[in-house]
Amino acid sequence: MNAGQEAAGFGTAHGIDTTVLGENEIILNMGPQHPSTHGVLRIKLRLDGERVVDSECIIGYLHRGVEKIAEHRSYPQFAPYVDRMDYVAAVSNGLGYCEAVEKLLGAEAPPRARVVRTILAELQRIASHLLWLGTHALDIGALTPIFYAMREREEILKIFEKYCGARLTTHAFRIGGLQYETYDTFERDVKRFCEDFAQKIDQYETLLTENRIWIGRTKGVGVLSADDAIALGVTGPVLRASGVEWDVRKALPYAAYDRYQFEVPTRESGDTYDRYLVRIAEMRQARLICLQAVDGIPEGAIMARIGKVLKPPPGEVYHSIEGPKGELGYYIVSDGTIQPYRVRVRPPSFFNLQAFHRMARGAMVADVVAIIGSIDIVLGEVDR
Amino acid sequence: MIPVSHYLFLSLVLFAVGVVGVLTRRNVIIMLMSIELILNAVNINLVAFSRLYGSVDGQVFAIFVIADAAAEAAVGLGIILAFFRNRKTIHADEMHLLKW
Amino acid sequence: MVLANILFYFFALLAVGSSALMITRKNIVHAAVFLVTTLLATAGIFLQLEAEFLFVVQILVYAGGIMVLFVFVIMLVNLDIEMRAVRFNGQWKVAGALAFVLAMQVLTALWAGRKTFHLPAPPTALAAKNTEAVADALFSHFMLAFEVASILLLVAMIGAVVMGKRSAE
Amino acid sequence: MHAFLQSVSAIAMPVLCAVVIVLVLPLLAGYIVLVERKVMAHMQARLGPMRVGPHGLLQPIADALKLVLKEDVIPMNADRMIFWFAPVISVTVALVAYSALPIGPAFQIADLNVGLLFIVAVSSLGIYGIVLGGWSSNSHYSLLGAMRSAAQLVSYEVAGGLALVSVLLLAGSLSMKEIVQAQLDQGVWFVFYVPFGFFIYLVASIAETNRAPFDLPEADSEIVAGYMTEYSGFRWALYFLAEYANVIIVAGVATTLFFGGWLRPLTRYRDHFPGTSVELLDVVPTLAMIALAVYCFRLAPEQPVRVQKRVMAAAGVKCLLFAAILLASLFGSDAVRQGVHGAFWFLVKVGAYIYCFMWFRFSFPRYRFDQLMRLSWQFLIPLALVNVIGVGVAIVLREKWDWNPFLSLVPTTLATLGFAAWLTAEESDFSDEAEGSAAGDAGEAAVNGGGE
Repeated sequence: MNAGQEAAGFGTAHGIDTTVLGENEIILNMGPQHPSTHGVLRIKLRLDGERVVDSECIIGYLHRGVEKIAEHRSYPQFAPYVDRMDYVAAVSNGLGYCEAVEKLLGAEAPPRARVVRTILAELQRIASHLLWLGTHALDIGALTPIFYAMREREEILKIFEKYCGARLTTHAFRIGGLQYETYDTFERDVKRFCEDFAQKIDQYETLLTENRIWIGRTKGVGVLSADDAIALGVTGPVLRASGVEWDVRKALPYAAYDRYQFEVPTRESGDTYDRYLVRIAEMRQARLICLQAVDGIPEGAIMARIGKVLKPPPGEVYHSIEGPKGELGYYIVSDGTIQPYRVRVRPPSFFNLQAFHRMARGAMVADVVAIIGSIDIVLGEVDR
Repeated sequence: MIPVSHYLFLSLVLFAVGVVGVLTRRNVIIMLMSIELILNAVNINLVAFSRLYGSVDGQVFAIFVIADAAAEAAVGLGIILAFFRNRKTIHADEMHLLKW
Repeated sequence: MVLANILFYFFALLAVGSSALMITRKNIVHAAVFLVTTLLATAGIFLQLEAEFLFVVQILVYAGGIMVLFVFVIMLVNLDIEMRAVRFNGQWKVAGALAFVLAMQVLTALWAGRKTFHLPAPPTALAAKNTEAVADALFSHFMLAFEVASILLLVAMIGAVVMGKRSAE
Repeated sequence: MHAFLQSVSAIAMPVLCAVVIVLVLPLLAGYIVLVERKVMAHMQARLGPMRVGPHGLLQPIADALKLVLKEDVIPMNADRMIFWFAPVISVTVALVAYSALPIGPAFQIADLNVGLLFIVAVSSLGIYGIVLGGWSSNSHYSLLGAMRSAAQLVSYEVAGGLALVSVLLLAGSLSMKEIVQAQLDQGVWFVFYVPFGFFIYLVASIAETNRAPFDLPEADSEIVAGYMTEYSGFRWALYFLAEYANVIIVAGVATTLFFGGWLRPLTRYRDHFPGTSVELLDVVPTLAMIALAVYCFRLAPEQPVRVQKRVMAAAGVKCLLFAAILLASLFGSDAVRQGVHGAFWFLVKVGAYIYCFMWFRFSFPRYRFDQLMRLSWQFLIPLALVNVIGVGVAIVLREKWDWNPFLSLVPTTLATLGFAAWLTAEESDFSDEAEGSAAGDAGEAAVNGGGE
C-alpha cells in the first residue's frame, strides 16, 4: 500500500490482525447486538485500554438481496422494495427510484406531482434527521431529546399516513407521478407543522447546542478532513460538515428543487459537533423549502402518460438524489423487457460508513458510539 | 477482659502468615500483599498496647504505618506495572536481571 | 462485655483464616478478596479496642484505598498466564524456619510478660474523645513525623506516577 | 449471664432500627425508581407507568416479582464464587452505611463519634462489589465498566471527602448528630456557609453513585451495561438495590451536613398556637400530608378500573394515616414529636436531593472518561482544597478576631468562586488552543440555518 492510498484511507482488504496483541490490548466485539450500533452493525475494535487502535466494520447481517430481487420484478413491482432499504427515509428512496425509471423511460412527472414529491421528501428529511438527533443524543447519554424528536416525527408520519395510508414504508410515489391526489387539509397540515417546527428546533438546541458536556463529547471527535471525505466517497451532511459544499439538490436539481430558495449549510472542521450543527441547519432549511413549496402547489395532473406496462428502451441510466443521509443513486440497466436487467443502488450510508475507520482511529470507546451516531447509518441500506 | 497477650498472639500469627507468604509465593503482587499483612499485624500490636497503656501514641504510630503502607503499595505496584509492561511477567523468580 | 469478647474471637478467627487463605490461593483476585477480609477483621479488632478513628482509617485507607489499587493493578496485568503458573517457589524450609524462630521469640516475650499483659478497665476519657486525642497527639507531639510522612507520601505519589507512566516505546 | 443480657438489651433498639431499614429499603428503592420513571416521563412529554395500579403505583412490586422470578444466568467462564458474591458485597456495604445515618433524632442505629467518616469509609467499600462483579463476569464490557468504576470512585471520593471537610471544620465534630446540633446552635444550614462545599459534594456524590451524567460504569450506549452486563434476575436486582441505597445514603449525608438534617426550616421562628405548646410551623407536615390525601381522593374516581380506584383511595387513606401520626406526635412528649417530625423533614430533604439527581439525569448528556477524570482532578479537587483552606481561614477570623460567622465566610466563598472562574477560563483557553477556532461559535448554527 503506498503512502497516497494510506492517506486516503484505502486499506487493502482491511481487517484487524488479531493474532498479535500488544500488552493491555483487547479485542472488543461491538455488536451486532449492541444498543448503539443502530441495527446489526458489528464493529471489531482493537482497544488499548479504552483507546481504539484499530477498527473493522463487519456488515451484511441485514442483507436481503434487494438488488437481486429487482431483476425478477417489473419496474413498478420493485418500487415498494426500495422503501425497505433506508426504512427511516422511505419517501426519499422511492423518489430516487421513480425518477430514475422516469429518466430511463424518457418521461417526466407533471409539475404538481413534482412539487408534492418535494414537500414529502423534505418532510422525510426532517423526520430522518429527527430520528438521527434523538438516537445520537441518546448514544451520548442525553435521554430526553429522543422523546421530543419522536413527538415531532410523529406529526410528519401522520401527514404521510393521511396522504398514502402508510407511515414508515410509504411507497408514496409512482413511476410517472403520484398515485394519490393530496388530501383536503394537506397544505394546512404541512404549513402548521412547519410553523410550529421552528421553535421545536430551538428546543432541541437549548438542550444540546451550548451544553458544555455535549460540546465536550462531540467537538474534535471523529474528525474527517475534506480530502478524506471526498476520497472515501462520503456524501450528505457528513461531507458538508467537512466543508465541502456539495448537495445534489443544488448541483443537479431534481423534482422541483430548482424553484425554491434554500441554502446548503456547511461547516469547517468535520467533527461530530459540526455534523450535528449541519443536520440541525438542514432541518431548518427543509422546513423553509416546505413552506415555500406548500404555498404554490400548481394545479394539474399528477400522473404523466406513460402507459400501463412499463417497457423502457434498452439502455442504462444513473440518477441520484440528495437523501437525508447523502447521495442516493440508482443505476438501472434496461434490456427492453418489463424487468430491469440490473439495478445497482448507491446507498449513502454504505459509503459514509467507510469513513468510520478513519474517524475512529485514536478515539475512545465512548467516541466510537458518538461517531457511529454522527454518520447516521441505517443498516437496511448498508446491507440492502 | 481479653488479656493483651491474645492480641499479641493474633498479631504473631498474622505476622508469621505474612512472612510465609512473602517467602514462598512467586507472584510479586501476592508478595506485596503479604507485606501489607505483616504491617497490619504490627498495627494490631501497636493498638493493643495503646489500649493497655491508655495512651493514643500507639494509634498514632499505626496511622503512620498505614501511611507507609499506602506509599509502599503505590510505588510497589508502579514498579510491578512497569515490569509487567516490559517483561510480561510478574514472577519474582524471573526478575533476575538487574535491568529492565 | 461478653459480646465484646465474642466479637474479638470472631474477628481474630476471621483474620487468621482469611490470611491463611490469602497466601494459598492460586487466583490473585481471590487472594486480594481474602486480604480485604483480613483487613476488615482487623478493623473490627480496632473497634473492639476502642480505637474508633483507626477503625475508620483502616477501612477507608487500607480496604477502600490501597486494596482497590491492588485490585486495579491485578486487572491490568494479564491473569491467564498467572493461572497456569506454579504457585509456590521452593523456599518452604526457609520460610518455615523463619516463622518458627519469630514465633518462638514472641512467645518467649509473651511468657515473660504474662503477669503484666492485662487490659485495664477502659479509660472512658480516651474512648469518648478518641478522634480528638489522636488528632492532638498527631499535631503536637508527632508533628515532625506527620510532616515527614506527608513528604513520604508525596514522594511515593511522584514515584508511582513516574513508574506507571508509559515510556516512549 | 447478667452482663450478656445487659448487652443484649442495649442493642435491642439498634437492632429494631436495622430490621426496619432492611425491610423498608427495598420497597423505598422500588418507589424511588417509580418516581424516577414518572418524573422522567413527564419531563419527556409522556406518561410513564400507568398500567399496574393507578398511575403505576404498584409497578415496583410487579418489577420486584419479575426480577425475583427471572432466570439467573451465570456465564460459563465466570468466576462463580466471586460472581455470586459481588452483588452481595454491594448491597451489604450500602446497608451497613445506614447504621450511622440519623433519620431524625430518634431513629439512628448507632451514633458513632466518627459517624461521618464511617459512612464515607463503608461507602468506599462498595467499589468491590462493582469491580469484582465486572471482573468475574469474564466479559470485556464488564471489565471496562469495572475499570471505569474503580478509577471514577477513587477520584471522586477525594473531591467529595474534601467537600465534607469544610463542613467538619464548621461543625467541629464527626458525629452526624452533633453536626446537626451545630447547625441548630449556629442557627443556619451549612449550605449557606459553604455553598461551594455543597456544590462539590453534589457533583461528587452523583459521580460516586454512578448516576448520569457520570454513569460511565454502566453507560448503556457504550458498554451495554458495564459491570452489570452479564447479570440477570435477582443478582441484577441486588445491584440495582445497592445503587439506590447509595443514592439515599449520599442524599442523607448531604441533608445532614448541608441542609440541617432533621431540622425544620425556620427553626428560629417558634411562635406557638395561643394556649398550647404546639408551634405554628409544626403543623405544616400534617397539612402537607392532608393535601396529598385530598389529591389522591380526587384522583381516585378518575381511575379507569375499580381496583385502581380502590388502590388510589387506599393511597389517600395512607396519607391521612401519616397526617394523623404527625398530628398526634405534636401532643406527645418532646422526644416523640422531634422523632416523628425530624424523620419527616429529613425524608423530605432527602427526596428533594434525589429529585435533583433525577433532574440532572434527564437533562445532561454523558461525560467521556477522560473528561470525567479531568473534571475531578483538575477542577473539583483544587476547588475543594481552596474551599477547605478558605474555611480554615474563616474559622481563624471568627475565633481570633470575633468576626461575624457569616461575614467571615464571605471571602472564602468569593475566593472559591474566583478560583473556579479562573480554572474554567484556563480550561477553555486550553481547549481553544487544542481545537483551533472551533470553540464559541456555536451560535453560528443559526447563521447557517438562515431563518425567515
